[in-house]
Amino acid sequence: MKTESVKGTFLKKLETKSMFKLTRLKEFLLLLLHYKVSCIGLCIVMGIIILAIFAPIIAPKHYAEIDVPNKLQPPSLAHPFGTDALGRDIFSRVVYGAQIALWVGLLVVLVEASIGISLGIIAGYFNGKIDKIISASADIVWSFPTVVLALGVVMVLGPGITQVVIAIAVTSWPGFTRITRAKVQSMVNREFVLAARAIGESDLNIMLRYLLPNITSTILVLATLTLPSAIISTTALSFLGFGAQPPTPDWGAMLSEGASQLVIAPWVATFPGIFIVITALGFNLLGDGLRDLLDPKLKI
Amino acid sequence: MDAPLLVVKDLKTYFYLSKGVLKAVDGVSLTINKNQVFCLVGETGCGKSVTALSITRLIFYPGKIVGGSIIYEGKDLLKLPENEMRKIRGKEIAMIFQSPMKSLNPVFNIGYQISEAPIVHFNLKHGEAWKQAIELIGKVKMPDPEMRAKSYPHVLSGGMRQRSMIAMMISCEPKLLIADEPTTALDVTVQAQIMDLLLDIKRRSSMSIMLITHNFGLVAERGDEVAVMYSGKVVEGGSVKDVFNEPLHPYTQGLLRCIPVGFERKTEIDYIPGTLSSPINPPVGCRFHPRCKYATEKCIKEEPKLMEIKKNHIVACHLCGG
Amino acid sequence: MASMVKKSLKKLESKEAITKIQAVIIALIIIIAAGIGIIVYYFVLPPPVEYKKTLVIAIPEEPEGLDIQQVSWSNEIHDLIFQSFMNFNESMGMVPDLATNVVMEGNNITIYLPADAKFSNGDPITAQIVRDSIERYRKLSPYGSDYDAVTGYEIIDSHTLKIICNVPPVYIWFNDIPVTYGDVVDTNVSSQVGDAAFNQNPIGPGPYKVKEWVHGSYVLLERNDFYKTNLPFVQNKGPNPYIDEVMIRFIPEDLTRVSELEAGTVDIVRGVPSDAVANLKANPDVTLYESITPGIEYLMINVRRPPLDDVRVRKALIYAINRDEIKTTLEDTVLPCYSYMSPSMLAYNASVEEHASQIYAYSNETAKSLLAEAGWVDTDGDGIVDKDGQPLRLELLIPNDEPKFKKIGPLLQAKLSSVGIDIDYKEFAYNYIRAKTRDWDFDLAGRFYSWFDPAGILPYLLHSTMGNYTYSNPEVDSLFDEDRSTALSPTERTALYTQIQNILLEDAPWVPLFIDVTYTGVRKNVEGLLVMPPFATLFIQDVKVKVVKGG
Amino acid sequence: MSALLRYSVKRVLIGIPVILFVSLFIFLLMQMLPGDPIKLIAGERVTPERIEELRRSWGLDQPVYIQYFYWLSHVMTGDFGYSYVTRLPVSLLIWSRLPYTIQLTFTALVLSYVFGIPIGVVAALKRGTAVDNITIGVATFFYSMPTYWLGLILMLTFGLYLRWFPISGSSSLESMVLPLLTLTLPYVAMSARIVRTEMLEVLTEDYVRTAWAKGLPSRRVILRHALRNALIPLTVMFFLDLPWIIGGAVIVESIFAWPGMGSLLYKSILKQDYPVVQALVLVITILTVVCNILGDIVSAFLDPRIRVEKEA
Repeated sequence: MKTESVKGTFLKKLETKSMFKLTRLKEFLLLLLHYKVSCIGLCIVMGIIILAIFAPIIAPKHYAEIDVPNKLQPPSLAHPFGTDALGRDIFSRVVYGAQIALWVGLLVVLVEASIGISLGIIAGYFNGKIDKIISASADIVWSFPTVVLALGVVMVLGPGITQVVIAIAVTSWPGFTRITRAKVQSMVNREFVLAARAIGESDLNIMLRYLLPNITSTILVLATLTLPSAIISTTALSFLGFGAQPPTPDWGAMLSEGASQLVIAPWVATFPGIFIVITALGFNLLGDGLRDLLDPKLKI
Repeated sequence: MDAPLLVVKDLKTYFYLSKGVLKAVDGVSLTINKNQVFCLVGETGCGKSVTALSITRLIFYPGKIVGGSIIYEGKDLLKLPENEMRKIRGKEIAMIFQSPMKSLNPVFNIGYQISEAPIVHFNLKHGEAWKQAIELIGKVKMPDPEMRAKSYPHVLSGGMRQRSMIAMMISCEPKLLIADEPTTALDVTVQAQIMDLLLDIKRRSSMSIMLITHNFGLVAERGDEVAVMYSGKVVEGGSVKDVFNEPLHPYTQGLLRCIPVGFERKTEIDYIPGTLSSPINPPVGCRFHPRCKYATEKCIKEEPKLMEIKKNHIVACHLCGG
Repeated sequence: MASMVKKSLKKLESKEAITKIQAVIIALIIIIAAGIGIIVYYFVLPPPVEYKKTLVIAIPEEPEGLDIQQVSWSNEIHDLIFQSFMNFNESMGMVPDLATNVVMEGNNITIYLPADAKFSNGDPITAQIVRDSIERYRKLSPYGSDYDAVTGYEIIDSHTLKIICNVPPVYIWFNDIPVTYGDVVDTNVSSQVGDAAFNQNPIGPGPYKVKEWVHGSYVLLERNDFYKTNLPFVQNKGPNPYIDEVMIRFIPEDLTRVSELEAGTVDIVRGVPSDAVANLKANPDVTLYESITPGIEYLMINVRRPPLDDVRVRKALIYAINRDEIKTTLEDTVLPCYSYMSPSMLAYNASVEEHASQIYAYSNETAKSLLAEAGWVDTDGDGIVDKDGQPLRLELLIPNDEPKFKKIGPLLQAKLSSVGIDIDYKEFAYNYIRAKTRDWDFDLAGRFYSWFDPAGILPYLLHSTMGNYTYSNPEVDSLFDEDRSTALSPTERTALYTQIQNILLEDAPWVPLFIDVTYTGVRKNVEGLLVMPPFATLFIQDVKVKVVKGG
Repeated sequence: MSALLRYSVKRVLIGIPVILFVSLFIFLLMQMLPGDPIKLIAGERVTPERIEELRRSWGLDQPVYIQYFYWLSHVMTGDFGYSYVTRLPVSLLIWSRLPYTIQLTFTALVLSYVFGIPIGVVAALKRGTAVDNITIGVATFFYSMPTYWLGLILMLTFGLYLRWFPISGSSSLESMVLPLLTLTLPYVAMSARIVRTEMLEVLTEDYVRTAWAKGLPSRRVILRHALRNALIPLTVMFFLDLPWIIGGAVIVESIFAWPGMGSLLYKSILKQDYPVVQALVLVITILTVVCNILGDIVSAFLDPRIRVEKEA
């Protein structure tokens, strides 16, 4: 008999939980759609994700297929975006580039967030010396021009995508730290934290189960808003020649290759440039929408 | 009785939110006479504060005043252009708010904030305005006005801040002072001092006060006229004596019963069942009917009108009006 | 007013001096005459010619310093501040420039200076100063070892210096006398102001002297009125009256530099990128000067690191590269190259290139068969050859600050992968790759050299002791030593380097790729400019820049 | 004010170890870079012996810590040593480029706030209307535009085709217009977005409603009451972003051939020119510490609540 009731309650709990989550999701989408601007952002982001996932299918050619005889062809039916100096099809390279851009963007944000947030929570929770050290180092790293510091890191670790991810994450984690620290500081002396301390929760426990869940909405907004700048920084590094190694179709590298042909073959650089801007714009608009929805007071 | 100071007729103020249109104030009518303490009571969220803010036209995005009229000295305030309204706001009709902690600008000292209104309305020189501010600080019984004028809001206590708010708002001798729950955030002893102060100022400068509160004790003690609001509408109004002695509207009766009186030993405190209906899609007919014991078919279908049953005692309920 | 006119007309009529028709004809003649005058003045007669006072040259990179004895690479600025004893004419023959004559006999070189030779600050150029300058060069310059063979000096008279060496100074004759690095500097000034200050404002005998150096932006040079030259191919032997100042601007971005030329805000542009060549050729306002670089661009192989120590594998690499595809990719702005020297070098033998291009013609099959012969076969069908279980994986280093190399990088990778080699592609700055090759820490590295005298460059790359790279072959070493120590005639030198190249073709230490052709863009209104081999040096002694209205 | 003085002195004292630590860190990072400067710089026609000679003459064969203390002791006397690449005194290189960095990047930062604040305020006031959506939409567009792409486009259209402004170089004032535009546009967009959020938050505060209730004219309420409070976090942000001016414009400086410090830092790292990199890093660190203190002092000056906290 006991198993029956336990199952029953479990089912009931599951049902209410999913029902509750469902309505929240429905409400969330409804609200998001209300904000027309962020809705455009959502569509763009969805488009880029689909492009990235189905790249092998959408792209007519493999991104590294060299065909020197018909190099620098203007956009035509065979090559919707034309071909570059080595005769590679720019449309396929841009489509595969979406994979690189999203993948790198996501990785950078993940690494950045994990460093930044953990330091932010620690700094916010333990005031005093630890906070001073973390904030001081955050300010120093923040004031460094990302490109230059990233360059130093890339030179030590060598060029390549993973090195670029580390380079950018190492140089721009203070963005997360500063905001998380402010949020945590505002929450630390709120009643529910004091109560948790009162019943003897360990510091780690408080940080993970009390503080972290309360800033997830901020983190989500922060992540969506830092992803575009991560993408732009990776493409900037590739533009300087330190990012993705050929033949990987990184938008920044394509842009820098096409830059010198901007007069004779503008399409080589224009299409990757357009896609960088659209992707960044999409994430920014979506991020703005999320911020107005989840955490209007967030200043980024 | 000479002409009323302010007459509000069928005032409607809606908030256009993403979830839908919130009808905070849906057809409120009331009249305030000179040199009178007019009380506006009701549960939180019934639209009392929005009514007050509508009178001084301090409704911002996403709210909007959509209908009705506010006649003040023969002029309809809702029709006035902004710069005309600005001359009235603060000079003729002033307002103080509930949270003294946040209502003062943290970056200016008290003296400056008090002297600002006279400078703008009577274009006094700074020196004069500063002297007048110090005088006012004394008038609201704050010790050592000279030093207080230079201090900043965050160093003052709640009571002191509310006093500086009052000093600020009476600096231009307004004809009507709207006090939106002035004492709710303060503890009891300070509450009494603030109310004495307000009434003392009213008596000396023949100013009338519109007191917004959910504290019936205050209304009984200090109020002349009272109006009871429920879910954006006035359901009963009249002199405090009449309404408190013979409450006509079931909601008012319920409210009065909730007040624990004297030493009567009661096993259980009365309460009105149910909660305030959602203002976005209010029930048809009388809005109180879901919680009203005497609700009849008519109450559910038809919305009752405000009628003057007795002299200077109006009510909006089918039971009374028949 | 009307009455007056009527009255005068009546008077005219009464006088019948001239009939109405005659008056009209006279008026017409006057108008036509005036019209012709205007047309002639404005259109037919050449407008009074005005000349710009400042010549603006745009170059890609800022020099390390201005003192030729402290830099590791020289550019246009050093050519204008300093003046070498001798110089090269069209056909690479040596002609006198600062010196009236320089003679090499036995183990010494004698430099004859003109009596009135002066530095740009008026100090006389004497034999003592030339000696002190050479000693300073040996101490400061990275190339100080050029003068290792010098044992002593003899000052014959105030304007004649004999340099005594322990070996026929062939090396100095080719690599210092006719080259900016060997130029004389005013050692009196350098010892007074110190090397760092001298590096910013050096004193030399050249046609222009330093007026201002805005770091990162430009160097402004002003005319040196003491300048005098004995160059035969230059009309104006003294200072150029038309050009008072020369501004040399540093514009790193190719597109910006070419746009400045097209916009006319810059008169001469160096380092025109391959993409812009076609465009500029079609541009009516610009002429393009081509010049073949005295050197080749190649992949250096680490011959000491297996599997590259097997000559068959190295040869397979050479066969795998399609040099015609490289040429088309780079818009025909390069020459395919199969051997180890460039046509614009001394002791060049065209037949070696001819022979090499036949035996090493592009053929994917030969490359694969050579790999198979060396034991590299694709057993597991993953497209990569392997040998006793190990895949053939090579690291390819490509310089990302050499535009042409960076462009064909992926092409090389594709070609090498097509024969079954797994290429680990990495891009670095050129200096950094060169440092890695010096440490022998590489497999294949994109490299290039640029020097007109083979004796002045190839030993540093291929000689086992003089160079510090992986290749070493005693026979090649002895041939290099022979050239450095004996005064060979031009034909003997050519034969010697032909023999060296034949050995190299067999040993295959490098994969020769292409010979770079550099382009210099010059506005049409710049007249009298000379661009001389081997480094496309600019001679502006006779230059005049016409001011073009609305240009 | 003496309290503020005491406070800033305390902050400076904390700053010094930070500066030392960062300079040591960068020094070690430089040492970790593979390859060494001599081999990098020495040209083609150099024998191995010559390379050793040069290394000795530049004192590079000394152990690392001696090199660091040697460098540190010189820095104290203001001598930043000599660049490996150009053999010129590093202080000269920095001083000659400082005016151009101030002229371009500093102005860009100031302009971005000068334009960003009004745009942000207007967007906040007209929240929800077309004006708000358009301004913030355009701002987000420029915020999403990578600087190098924007630079190339501006250079081609206004420099080459329309010839309104000089394409590159630093000779005249007009030549500053295009690089300034490339730097300022994305930055104005960013500050406008932040000002808008700041203002939205302040406009909902109760003391702004009090100001309205006092019948003050809207201009006075918005500028004197609302904006005055919104400025506090903005000034702190301005000072935190100030050190960015040193190396922030690396790409713009290379596209427009502008002799700023960004391109010097970028080139020096590429060429592993340790003395220049260390000197610039030191300048950036000192500027950061100073700007942090300035930021605190100015925010204390603006906001009495913080001033009291500092005095306590």
